[in-house]
Amino acid sequence: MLGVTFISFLLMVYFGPDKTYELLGKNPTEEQIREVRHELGYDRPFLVRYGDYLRELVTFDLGLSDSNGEPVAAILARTLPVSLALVLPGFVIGNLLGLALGLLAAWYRGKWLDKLVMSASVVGMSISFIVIIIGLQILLCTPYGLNLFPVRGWQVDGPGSYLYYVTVPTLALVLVTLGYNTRFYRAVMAEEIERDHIRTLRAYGASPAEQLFKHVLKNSLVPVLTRIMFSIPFVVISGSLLLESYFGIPGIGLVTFNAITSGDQPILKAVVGLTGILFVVALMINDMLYSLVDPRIARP
Amino acid sequence: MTVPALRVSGLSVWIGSGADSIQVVDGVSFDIDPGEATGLVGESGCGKTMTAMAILGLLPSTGVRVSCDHIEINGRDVSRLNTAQRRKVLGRDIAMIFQQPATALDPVFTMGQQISAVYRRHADGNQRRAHEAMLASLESVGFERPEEIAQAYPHELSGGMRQLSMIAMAMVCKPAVIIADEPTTALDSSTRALILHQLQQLQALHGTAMLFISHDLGVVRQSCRNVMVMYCGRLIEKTDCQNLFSHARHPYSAGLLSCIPQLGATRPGRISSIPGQVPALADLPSGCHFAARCNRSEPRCSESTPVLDAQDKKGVACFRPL
Amino acid sequence: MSNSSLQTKPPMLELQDLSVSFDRQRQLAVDRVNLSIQEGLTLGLVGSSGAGKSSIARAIMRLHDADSGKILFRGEDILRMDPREMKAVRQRIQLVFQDPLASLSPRRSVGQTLLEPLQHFALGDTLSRQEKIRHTLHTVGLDHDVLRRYPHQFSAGQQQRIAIARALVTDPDLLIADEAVASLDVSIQAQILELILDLQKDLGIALLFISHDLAVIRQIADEVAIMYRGQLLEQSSADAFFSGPAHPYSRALLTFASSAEPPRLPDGNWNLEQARSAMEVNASCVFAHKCAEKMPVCEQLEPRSHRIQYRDERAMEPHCVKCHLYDEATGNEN
Amino acid sequence: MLKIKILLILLVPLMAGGCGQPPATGDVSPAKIYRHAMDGAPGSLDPAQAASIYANFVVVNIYDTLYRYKYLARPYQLQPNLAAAMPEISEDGLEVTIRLRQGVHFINDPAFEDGTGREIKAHDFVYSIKRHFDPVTRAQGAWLWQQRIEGLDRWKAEGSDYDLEVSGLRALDDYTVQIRLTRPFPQLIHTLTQGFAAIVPREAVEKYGQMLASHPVGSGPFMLTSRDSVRVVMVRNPHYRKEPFDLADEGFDHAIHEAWGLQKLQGKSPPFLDQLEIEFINEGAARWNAFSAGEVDFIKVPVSQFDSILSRREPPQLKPELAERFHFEASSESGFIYTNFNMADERIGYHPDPGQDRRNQALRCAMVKAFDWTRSNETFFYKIGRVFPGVLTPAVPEYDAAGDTSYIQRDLEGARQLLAENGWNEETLPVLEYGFPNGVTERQSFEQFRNFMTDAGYPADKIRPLIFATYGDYQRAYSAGKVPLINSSWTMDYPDAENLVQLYYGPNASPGTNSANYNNPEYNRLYEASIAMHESPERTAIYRQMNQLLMEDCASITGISRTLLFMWNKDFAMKPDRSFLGGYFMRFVDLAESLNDAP
Amino acid sequence: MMRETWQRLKSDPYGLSGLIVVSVFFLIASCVWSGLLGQGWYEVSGTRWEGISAEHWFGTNLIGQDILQRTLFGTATAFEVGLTVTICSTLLGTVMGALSGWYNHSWLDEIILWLKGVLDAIPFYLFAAAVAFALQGSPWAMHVAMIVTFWTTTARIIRGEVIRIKQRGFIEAARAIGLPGLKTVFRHVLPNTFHLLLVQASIVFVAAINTEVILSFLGLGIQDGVSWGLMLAESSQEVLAGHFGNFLAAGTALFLLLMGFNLLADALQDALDSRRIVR
Repeated sequence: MLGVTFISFLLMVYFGPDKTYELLGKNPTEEQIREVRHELGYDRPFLVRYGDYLRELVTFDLGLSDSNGEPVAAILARTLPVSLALVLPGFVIGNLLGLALGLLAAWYRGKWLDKLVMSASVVGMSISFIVIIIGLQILLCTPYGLNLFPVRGWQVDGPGSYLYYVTVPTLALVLVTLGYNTRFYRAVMAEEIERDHIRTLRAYGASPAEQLFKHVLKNSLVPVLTRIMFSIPFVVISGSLLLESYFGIPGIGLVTFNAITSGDQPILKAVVGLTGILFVVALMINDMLYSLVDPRIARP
Repeated sequence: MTVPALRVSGLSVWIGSGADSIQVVDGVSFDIDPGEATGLVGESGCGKTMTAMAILGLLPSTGVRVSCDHIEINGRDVSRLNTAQRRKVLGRDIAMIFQQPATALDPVFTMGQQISAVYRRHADGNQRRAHEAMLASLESVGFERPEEIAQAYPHELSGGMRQLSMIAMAMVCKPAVIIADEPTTALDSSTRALILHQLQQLQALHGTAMLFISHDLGVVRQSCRNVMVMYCGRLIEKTDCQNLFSHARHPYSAGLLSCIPQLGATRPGRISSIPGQVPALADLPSGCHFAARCNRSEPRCSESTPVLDAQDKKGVACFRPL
Repeated sequence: MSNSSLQTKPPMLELQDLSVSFDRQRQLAVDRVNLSIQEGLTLGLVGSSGAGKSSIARAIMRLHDADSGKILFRGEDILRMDPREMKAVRQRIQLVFQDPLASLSPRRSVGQTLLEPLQHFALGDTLSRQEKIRHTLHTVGLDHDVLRRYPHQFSAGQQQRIAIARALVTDPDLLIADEAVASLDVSIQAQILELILDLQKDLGIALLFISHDLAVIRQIADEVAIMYRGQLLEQSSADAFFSGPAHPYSRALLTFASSAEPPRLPDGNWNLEQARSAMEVNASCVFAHKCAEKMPVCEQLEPRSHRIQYRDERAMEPHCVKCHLYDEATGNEN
Repeated sequence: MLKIKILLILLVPLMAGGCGQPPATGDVSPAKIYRHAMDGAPGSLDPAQAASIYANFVVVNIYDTLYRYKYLARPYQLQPNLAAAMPEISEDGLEVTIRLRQGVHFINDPAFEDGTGREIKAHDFVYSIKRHFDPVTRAQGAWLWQQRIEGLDRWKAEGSDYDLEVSGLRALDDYTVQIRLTRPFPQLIHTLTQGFAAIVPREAVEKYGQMLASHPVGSGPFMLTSRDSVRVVMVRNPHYRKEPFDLADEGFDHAIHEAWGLQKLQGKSPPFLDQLEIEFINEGAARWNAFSAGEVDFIKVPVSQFDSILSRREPPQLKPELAERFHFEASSESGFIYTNFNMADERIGYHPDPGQDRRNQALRCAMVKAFDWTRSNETFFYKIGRVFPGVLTPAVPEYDAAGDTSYIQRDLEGARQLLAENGWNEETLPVLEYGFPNGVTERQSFEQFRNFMTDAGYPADKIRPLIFATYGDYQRAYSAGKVPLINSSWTMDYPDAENLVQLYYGPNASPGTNSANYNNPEYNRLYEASIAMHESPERTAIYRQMNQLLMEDCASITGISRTLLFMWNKDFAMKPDRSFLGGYFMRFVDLAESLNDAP
Repeated sequence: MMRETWQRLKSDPYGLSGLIVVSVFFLIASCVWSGLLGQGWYEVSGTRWEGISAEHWFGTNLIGQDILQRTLFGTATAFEVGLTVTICSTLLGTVMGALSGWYNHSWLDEIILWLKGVLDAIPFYLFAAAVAFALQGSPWAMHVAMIVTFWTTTARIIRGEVIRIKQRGFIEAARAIGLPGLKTVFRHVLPNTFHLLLVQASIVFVAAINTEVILSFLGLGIQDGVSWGLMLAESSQEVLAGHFGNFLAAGTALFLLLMGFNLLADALQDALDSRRIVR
């Protein structure tokens, strides 16, 4: 955690973008430049700034955005729910569908169904996120395609409008993750299915459903949970970054994107800190889930 | 004449498909009577485990081909059953004990859960009765505190205890036949003795027929009355243990016996070994597979195949037996 | 061959009060063990898994640090050697492992595998190295056409021959075979045992043969040492041991090993549950919790290792037992 | 296989959701909602930081300024807004007295004593201007007044104590402001129309501090209700002062404005809308799609769409099927796009060695000749941008429509010849970096620029991109003189050519607006001479002379003024306006006649 | 060893087609590097948004550059980025993974693990942006960002494998003759990770190309030149106006190359599977 903040601080803040000139009026004097730099805190020593950053993170007093003067905490509070609402369906569907397909392919491994699913997942893996987003937009949101959904925006005031705005981003997210998820889950499941204790089950007449849903699934929960837990921080921030900047959705990704392109350091600092925290939390929850799922960890 | 508990006839297994397929089990036939323990002995790769897996129908459906005349359990042919029907047989009428109890048990369920699941699947869905049956079974294999074992996860038990639990699992439905595949190979000599002892007692108690697979003639001698010797996918000799040790008839059996180091007060002389190597399964010589290594072979040994009488308890597949 | 005649010579390898502990938990894997191996002879080290047999082998090769004690190779303490001296000793002592496939580097051909020790110890020049490899392969019964092939292309028996060839290529004085035949089928086991016996006869190397199988030990060893939970319980000449094992544990082991039918459980507490709970009991004799002939003193006092005196003609041979039964001071009921 | 997969996945949510419908908006609700699309997002909403067009746009609708421009009159004419009348200016032009309207209140806000907005007084204006000189404010508008208002700079130097009076900026009484200038500043009233000069209550600043930026407290026609990265929503200020709309006074022209339905506004008091939503859609294509899908009522049409909406170019005319549904206006921006040479860079600009200095000038002029304005106009502006020589854009009266256009004519031969004559060849030509902030269009501009230069024989690998992650970093780099070729654009702060010619005034060199670091004593002298002058033929002559100097020195490849096309839904009666930074008043936007009268 | 792999690869139709696709693209890239193809990527040779014609097979873009030329040049960019990132990150990952696996539980291992954890915890695009800021204007900023983040996966795989291999008998055998640690690692450990490295490298390659596209799209990518990501970024401004040239050309090329690599990676994984070799 300290490392995360340190490295990102070093790169992003100390060597990071300089907002001075964007905050200056026209024809500024040297004195005004100094004033702005001072106001932004650029003129303080590295360690002091880093210390301040840590203090801000710990006290959750994240300051105000350099761009629009809004409190960063308020920005986060406003945008995080949007991002969650945006990526959650895709994330859940992508993982569930991947899990289901992976299980299916693993059970029928070597058969045509497996080959079909795996080929499809290779195809899925080979399409760039960007291409998917643009392609889906053309297909679904424009007169060149079906023109069913909005090109951009996020004016959600009920389930109907939520579906209206969330469908295309969700599809994009599902499409881009499904290939990878299916593959991963298939590999995990296939390995699990080949384990000796599944053979034992078969030798004792357990039905495929019992084998798969009781034993294979429970045994593979550890890698599955790990993957899911650790992808959360990234889906929320990295995944939403592209989606939101492309679909103009006011979530944390767009805010981050704008912060990157305008050099809004307080926001960048907060986002990095936030993912660091998310990561650590994911780590902790993960460990907790492990011990719930795997008795070898709970009762060594 | 009693109906044999397990009757296998004409069992063959091929790995691979088409012209490249390799025959790993070649026309294996035998009977095991109720209460009888029969050892299946052979070196690694000779097809012992394949035979067991084929009997249970556990071989994968792709890449492996199985054919047999029939496999009867208590006179009922199970080889033609569909998957669902076969599931009912597995664990209830015929159960298997595996070589590696550490991996053969599901690490995330307690022993109790795993054993009672078998009971509930086959005998009685009632949770309480299954629990009782499970405890009884654990007790019957010699655990003094079965509740403790029932609540333990496999990793919390020692290797011997896991194998005993596995035996308890096999016995919980009191099947007619048990197939034990190298059940003691990974264990200490003391644990091995204990497990063989328990296995024998249980078998005697319930009148269970047992197919005991091992590469160790000593172990087979300790736990079985009859023995079958396998070489390159074929049964080459069937006899009772006493007889084999005192008077092995197939040259391979004899060679195998002579390889076993002997204990004794005086240091034994040179051990003898069988010359040559086991041929690769992909590249078996015609006729008797052992002919090339046999010091008694004659031309007809590599031309035609000596056969073993299918369902007899004793016999030898050799033109010039000892 | 009379063992007694060699008795006066100093041993080739001698362990003095050697203790080795596992990495993490400071539990002793080897507990104050004294052993010696004579030039040209075979010591069979017996014990169940976890008895500390392999730890001794690893400690000798300095693959694992010893806690205390000495390992004297021809009088020099291996544990106190600098790297240069150690390199010289390593050339003289070679190891053969249990799993032949695992002990051969899968991506290196047989030729490369055999060449490596020669290169490492800078033995001979390029030409003589090839000659040496060819010769060694011949010794273990392999043709030199195997040189370009890779380990997985061989059968288990051949792999073990390659592993032995690798050990022999430096002309060692001591070969440590750690369960070298345990994973092999009996027929192959017999071949390898035969090979080892022949080699020993032809090359006159000493052998530390580690095994859990008493029958194999009977076949190959001149002397026998029995280990249990890190301690050496009994050591004697093979003939003396097999005609009259002294320690209760040794006797139990022999009972297990005999292929009598039906399987017979020796006297003593061999119940698995007991064994598990007994791990925590801190008896003074490591074997006390299973011992059929346990006496009150066994729980209180650690037995000394001492010589048994026989009345018969083999009285001159040393036969050491670590058991109160044979200790006149403590176990005088017998 | 892919198809099947896509289909499958498509079907699931479609069936589950029964297909989403656009959310019901405006037309069923009785409230008058107008949705405006903007091509960028404002940063801070603090008037002192309203430096961008976007921020200014929002700020002037939330706050009040003393003056504004007439809604309809073009060219622009000033009009009192919060001021009661046009200012009284002394003979020497140094003393400006402004009277404020009485009875105008701030909106209700907890910042005020009892939560209700108090009346705006003259000292509020004084305070608001002073704020720009308080470093804590991070103001961006101070440059408009610094060195110009008597005592203000000293006030800052002395620590920005609001209780200290500034001699040049005083409230004579509650409704009278007096400004004393250090030198004549004819553009002063223009500056007072800008968001920078909006009136901010001291209570709110003290209560909210920097958070005023997201929590504006003004007296304008609208009040902010919400904002995020993609939109702001404002509602009508119910207490907005009554000020009936006077068609004639605002410059109504039947010929143009009648078709837009503006005559209906006569006599009514703005604001007319209940709710004002502004969407920020940077992406031109997305903006257009949102507009054509009816998600917004107004857009600045992206250039990529010009093709598909216009039936002719000169003058631009909407295709008939669109004209049925939308109003349309084409106007030329007052600012322009240009590429400066960094004259402080010895590779390309001034050089101590007179010979090299001359050769550098020849190189610049050759590059100017190599630049193909026609092509650039065609590529990026659909050929309807207005190319002009120098710095005087077509939007200002000083522009000489009949002037010499050779400066903007491509002359490849001439360029090559100039290069050859001055000893420039593939070896001797310097490596030049062309700076731009990250962006697709910026990159395309660069690649086109490089092509123009290679056409004249400049080696492609000697013109290199210098890309900056943020605009601020780009500004920092060229302000530090690290970029020899500076691609830039200028938006006028107020419609007076002074705002253009100051771009090349020597003392305004980096980090000032003179990013070319052009420093011609003659030019400087002319500028200083014109400083006190109002728009007049004399001043025009001087400006044209300055323009000529600039072209002779080839300090910049310039320039083009974009033609902005606005389209809006016929449901609304309005007049679009966005040619310079100051002022765009949404208060006059109303539903069209037909809709308004519907029950 | 290699021959067996090649045999297996040859008999796998998917793998073979993957290899062919990748080879064709590599050939194109080589031609671009040697100046035979795609040299006109920056030239304005047409008018804006020309359709498909004999002169411009894929049409032209906004400023009239030939999209085919740019697609071809983009191939070279993809390989340039892919190869640089793959080679550097694989080397770095191998060294770090080998060190931390070999000196398992040592402080070195701890430091490397910590570093990996830290790098994994920073969202990638933010990290890339940060590197872009820190290396302001450097054409290598994107490469550095990718290398610095991608090595962790390789290192994790190698570390696990090294720890696993370390317990194998032949390492013990090497140590028993006193072979020095580094020599053992290079001679006995790393060759046995080769199959994993090859597969991982192809996966990194795919990730690198994919990421280049996204970073270029976000504007954090390559500086001078053209890449498929830049073309897609351009296309994002055009497709809604009905100009699909850039999108189709870059999207298809990208898809084909990634597909080829994915198929190849799969086939390699099968062909190099050590379990199958042992069997």
